[in-house]
Amino acid sequence: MSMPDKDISTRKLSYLMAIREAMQEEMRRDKNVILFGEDVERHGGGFGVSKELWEEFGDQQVRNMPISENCMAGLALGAAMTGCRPILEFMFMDFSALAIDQICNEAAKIHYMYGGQTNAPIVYRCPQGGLSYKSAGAHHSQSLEAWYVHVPGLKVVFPGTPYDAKGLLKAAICDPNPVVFIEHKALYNNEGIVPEDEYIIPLGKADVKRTGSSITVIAYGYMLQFALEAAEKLMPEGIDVEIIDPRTLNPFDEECFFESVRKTHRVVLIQEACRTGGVTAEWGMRIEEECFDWLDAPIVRVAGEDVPIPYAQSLEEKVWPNISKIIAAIKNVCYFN
Amino acid sequence: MSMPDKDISTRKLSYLMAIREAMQEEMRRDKNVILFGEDVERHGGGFGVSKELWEEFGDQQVRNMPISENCMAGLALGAAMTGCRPILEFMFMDFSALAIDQICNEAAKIHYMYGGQTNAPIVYRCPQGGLSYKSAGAHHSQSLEAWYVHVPGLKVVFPGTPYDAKGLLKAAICDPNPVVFIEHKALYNNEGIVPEDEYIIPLGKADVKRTGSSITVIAYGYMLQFALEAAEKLMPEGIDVEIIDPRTLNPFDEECFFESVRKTHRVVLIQEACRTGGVTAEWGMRIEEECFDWLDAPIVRVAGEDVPIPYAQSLEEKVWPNISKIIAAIKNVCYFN
Amino acid sequence: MTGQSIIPSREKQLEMLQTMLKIRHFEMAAGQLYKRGVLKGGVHACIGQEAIPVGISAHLHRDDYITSTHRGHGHHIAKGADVRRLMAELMGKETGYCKCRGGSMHVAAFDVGSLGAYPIVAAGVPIAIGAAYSIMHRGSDQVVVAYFGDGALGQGTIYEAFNLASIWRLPVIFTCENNYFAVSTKTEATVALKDIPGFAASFGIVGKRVNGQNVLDVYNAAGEAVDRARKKEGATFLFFDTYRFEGHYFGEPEIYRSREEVQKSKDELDPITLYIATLINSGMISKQAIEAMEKDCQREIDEALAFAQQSPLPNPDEYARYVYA
Amino acid sequence: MTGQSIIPSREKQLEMLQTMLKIRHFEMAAGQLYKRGVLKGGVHACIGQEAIPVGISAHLHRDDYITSTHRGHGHHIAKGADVRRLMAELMGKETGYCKCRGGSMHVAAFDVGSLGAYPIVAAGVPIAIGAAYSIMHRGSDQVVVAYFGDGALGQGTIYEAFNLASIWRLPVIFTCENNYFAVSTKTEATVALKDIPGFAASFGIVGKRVNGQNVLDVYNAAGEAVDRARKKEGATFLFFDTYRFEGHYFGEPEIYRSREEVQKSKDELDPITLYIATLINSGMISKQAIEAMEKDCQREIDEALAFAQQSPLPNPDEYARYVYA
Ligand SMILES: Cc1ncc(C[n+]2csc(CCOP(=O)(O)OP(=O)(O)O)c2C)c(N)n1
Ligand SMILES: Cc1ncc(C[n+]2csc(CCOP(=O)(O)OP(=O)(O)O)c2C)c(N)n1
Ligand SMILES: [Mg+2]
Ligand SMILES: [Mg+2]
Repeated sequence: MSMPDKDISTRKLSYLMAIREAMQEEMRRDKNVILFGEDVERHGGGFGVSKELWEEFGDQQVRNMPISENCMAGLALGAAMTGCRPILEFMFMDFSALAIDQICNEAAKIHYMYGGQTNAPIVYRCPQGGLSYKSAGAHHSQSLEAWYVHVPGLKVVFPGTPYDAKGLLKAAICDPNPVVFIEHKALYNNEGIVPEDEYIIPLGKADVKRTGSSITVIAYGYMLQFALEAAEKLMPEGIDVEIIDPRTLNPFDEECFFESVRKTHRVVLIQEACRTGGVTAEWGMRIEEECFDWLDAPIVRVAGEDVPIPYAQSLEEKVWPNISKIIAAIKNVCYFN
Repeated sequence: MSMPDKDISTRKLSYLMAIREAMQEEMRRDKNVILFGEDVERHGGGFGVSKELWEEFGDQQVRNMPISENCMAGLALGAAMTGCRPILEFMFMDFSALAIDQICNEAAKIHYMYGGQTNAPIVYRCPQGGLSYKSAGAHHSQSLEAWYVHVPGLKVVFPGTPYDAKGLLKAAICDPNPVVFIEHKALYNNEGIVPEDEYIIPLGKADVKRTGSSITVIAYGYMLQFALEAAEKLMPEGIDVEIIDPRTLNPFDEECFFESVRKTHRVVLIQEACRTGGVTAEWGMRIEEECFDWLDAPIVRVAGEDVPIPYAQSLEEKVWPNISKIIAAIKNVCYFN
Repeated sequence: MTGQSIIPSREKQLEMLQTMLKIRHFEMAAGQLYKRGVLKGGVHACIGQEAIPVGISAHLHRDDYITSTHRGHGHHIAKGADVRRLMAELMGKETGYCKCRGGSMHVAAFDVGSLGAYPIVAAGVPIAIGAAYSIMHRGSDQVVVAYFGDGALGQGTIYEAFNLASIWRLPVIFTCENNYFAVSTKTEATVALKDIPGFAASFGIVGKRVNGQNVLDVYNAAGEAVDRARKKEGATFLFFDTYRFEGHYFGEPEIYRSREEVQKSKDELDPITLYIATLINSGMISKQAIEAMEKDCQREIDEALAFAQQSPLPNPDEYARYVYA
Repeated sequence: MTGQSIIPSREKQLEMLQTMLKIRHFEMAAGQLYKRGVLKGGVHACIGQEAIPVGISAHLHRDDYITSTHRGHGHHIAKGADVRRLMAELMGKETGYCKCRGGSMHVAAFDVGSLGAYPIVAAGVPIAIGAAYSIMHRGSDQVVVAYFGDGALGQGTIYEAFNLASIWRLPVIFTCENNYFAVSTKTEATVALKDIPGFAASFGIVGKRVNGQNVLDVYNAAGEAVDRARKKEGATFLFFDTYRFEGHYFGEPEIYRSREEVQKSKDELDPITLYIATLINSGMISKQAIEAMEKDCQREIDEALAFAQQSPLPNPDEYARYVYA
């Protein structure tokens, strides 16, 4: 499969359609790829992502589940160990909490625990996050990637563009390991170039979304949009931002981070999730450990506040990172000496 | 309640007995303090911690549960909102995964979600970890504090000594918030001074377990023992280690960290949990953000390897931090320039 | 009193009708707000299902507890919650029950015994068990009603709760509102449980399947169950057949059922229409009195809307208030 | 063939006895190793419960699946697992089934259809459902046996699995080994479910309570259930009454039952003693032949011990091998 050049293609697709197309291609290729989830059949799952797939693939490959998240995850594992390649949709990432035992204690560990006798090719599709997906409240807006990044044996992927969403999901479905595949709800309608030619994006590879010389900004998921906008706004000030999208959160492409930092000497990390214990802390520490001598300023994080997500929009807006918080952080770091 | 001086008292108690005594005192003081858990009655729970409590307090305050972790956590929440102060024992921390929805999505959030109408005074007692608790394998040896530290609304406590265990547990039981109280299985038999006079240790306060001038080592849980031993071994080399035990992991006492780092300029952080996404990353980043100009060397972490915990002792030993890894890290940091 | 049907007093009956109407008007007002873009997020109306919480709450005291779901407005209004503070909550105002940190899916009204709405399906049920435990512990004679939908029967935690309620004879009424759908999924396609009394009996509790569109049937079944709980004679599992007239949430496309099916249900199964007919037939109330009642309800909801509209937004700088108690 | 009892062939019967003996000797050897301090960690013996997996496995093909529990050695041996590799696993040797990364609580033998032991109570059950799903998907005629203990009936995920198995008519045999205790807790104190057939029927599956100490009863009940699964006629819930003669794990203090109770059970309920008596009474085997059989078993276990002892320890530098496939 050759890698088509997204800069040559002109086809635009939404993030949602890109995800659907990835599933569709893989389900056509392999009838053992089966989508399980609540309302995934005609309704297309929580957000319509799988619409039309049931019509094409039928019950054999698209299966409505009862509201039994833990059993669904266990079912996926049993099926995965015996020849299927399940994709699970959790209607909201928040509900994966009900299945975390099967995901983290079982699926993540079975290849190791059983000494390589088996493996678990499962993709857990997890729509998460808030922002332009408004007023969903404390149980439908969280960003929980950090839980899963802390579990050896799992891979964690989080695309920020339609192009990445498609290529990474195809890689995730083909991966022999369990993959937590995070989708940002507020990105579903975002459009971007997605070539018609088939391609995959290997897991574990970051992407430099913007090259720059002044500072390294690492951003993922919905935050990527903010970072790109902030970068444009900072150009006139002479701040030339390099933006790295790790895309895979575990294993993450630390070499790519280090290379950029050795060039820019300054770092801002952005996460939507609440600050304490988020994944950017890990990245920050890795950079600090490896690039201590190259750093001209403290590494600064822009992150969600340490609160449950409130319902009222006026409160909600205070909780998440936004462009002005990001600009302020970048400036602080750039003007530090 | 005045704070008795532990250096004057001579009574020795094991970590296990200190925990039991804390429960006992609080259960005597308030009959609404109720211990729930599997086999907590005559058997004393998974490790005998609550032995004799059922004999003293009866079914009213000590209750065997079915193996229903999620329901147990929900039960505790409903009881806590209506006048009880439940203590739950998860037989192993690993099984708290089954209840993480009730702990993190419900209990942690209800005070906020319901705008202060209610609160959840619950203590989740979670025996965790490995080390001298040998060959328990992938499902009975994990260190999962990072999951809970990432959840606003929860407090997370992890004592490393009998003295701290008693004082912190009493504070946790009296706290109006849900508290994840972690106990290290391999510490249960460790003895230490525990004064007979009643005392509590406020949550959120770190303790300088050893003062020193060369380097700040932050260590908690079982790792504290290793850090203290390493410090003794390094004295002859002229390395004078300051050891801080945060004791409460969320909220953590960052001021105490900063103060020490501004004095020593060098930092090693130690965690038993697997490295990626562990709590020391958060502490490292906070220090880096606040004390950048005071740091003379990169902050280095000593951590568990990113693997499920293997069964065979010969493999297990490779996975956890040990004294020689810690000594090596401290030397590296001290000799860095 | 098992099996015998009790006719509530006229006063009680009119009160029940009034509450059903109040819920209906509240939900319709919320629907309007949603259409006008004032409400964002998921708002799940209980239109068509009003008889259930009303028939149950007719037996409940103010200090009895309920746990509710994503479809919880009716549970709260029936329990006596202040519609002004409910409306303010939906509209994101500081005067809302939850100071607008909760919203429609997390309403709660601790002043009238609601321990809150839990939109994570079935999550409220073990919490209800905990409240029931605390009742036993305190030796009070309160009872707990745990509301959940048919879809919640997929969640294992429900069975964990049945088990505990049976073992400890907890004063709880498990209240399943079977509206035949979980979002787009026909419950019969994903939930195997059919014989409710048989199932409950195998767990050592009492189970009963009841017509949830007839508020008097609800009233009678709930009366027995509440009585049993109050006397500490154990838990009951009530399974009410009902129908939701709106989409799963306002704005939901409803591809899974025909307009005809919905219209037919509205025509034949509207618990309010049915009840009004019964009341008029039995001569308990006149058409005019009903119209007056409707006006009263409308006025109350209008007042609630006005209250909510005039209420202040929260202070954004207080976003971190109430994280810790 | 429901209800009719089938007498297995003499060959089958002797094979069953042999397997029961092999399990018993394996567990006794493990107990010795534990006493000598060779084994650390939790080792949960199934002594007293051997008839269950043996009577079931008599109907299973090599490619049928099982999911097992913390008390899983017997399940594996009955399914045909190599006792040498099992013993090596317990002893932390590289030749173990799981390359000693799993241990006693995580044994697995994929070569004979074991999908592994899941010591998180009930965690194996949804996994079994998944294997059953994949059988349906592939259109094979395999079946799945999901083993769990009575304590596992506290876990909601079990009911989620019953539900799915019923809805999708999955080829699974839910196998509860009721040894009346979960660690120190009498199951009757924490598990309400009593009427197994009634419960199962309310879920649309077949349930049966069976004497687990009589291998022929087990054999017959399992035969029907396996048959039902193989013909895609749905799931069965078999509830076997049994007794564990050892503590919950080796070294467990057993404060919750008297020595007399245990001794009485050993005297009256030993499935091997009982079966030997039956076989001798029916003239199928002589005492001498049994002694020879025991010797064979002992020899096999001794060989397994020797194999394990002589096997190399894992290379410590490979501790990170098998984290990712
Ligand atoms: C654990 C969990 N899984 C999925 C969802 C998404 N969801 C919200 S409501 C709902 C359907 C609930 O159906 P039912 O219990 O019958 O209640 P109804 O909406 O019909 O009142 C689902 C799947 C959720 N909120 N929680
Ligand atoms: C989810 C979970 N909770 C608690 C435990 C601790 N534990 C291990 S075995 C056991 C008792 C299991 O009883 P049962 O299912 O009857 O099996 P038995 O040991 O009697 O064979 C318990 C509570 C566990 N392993 N997993
Ligand atoms: Mg429903
Ligand atoms: Mg048992």
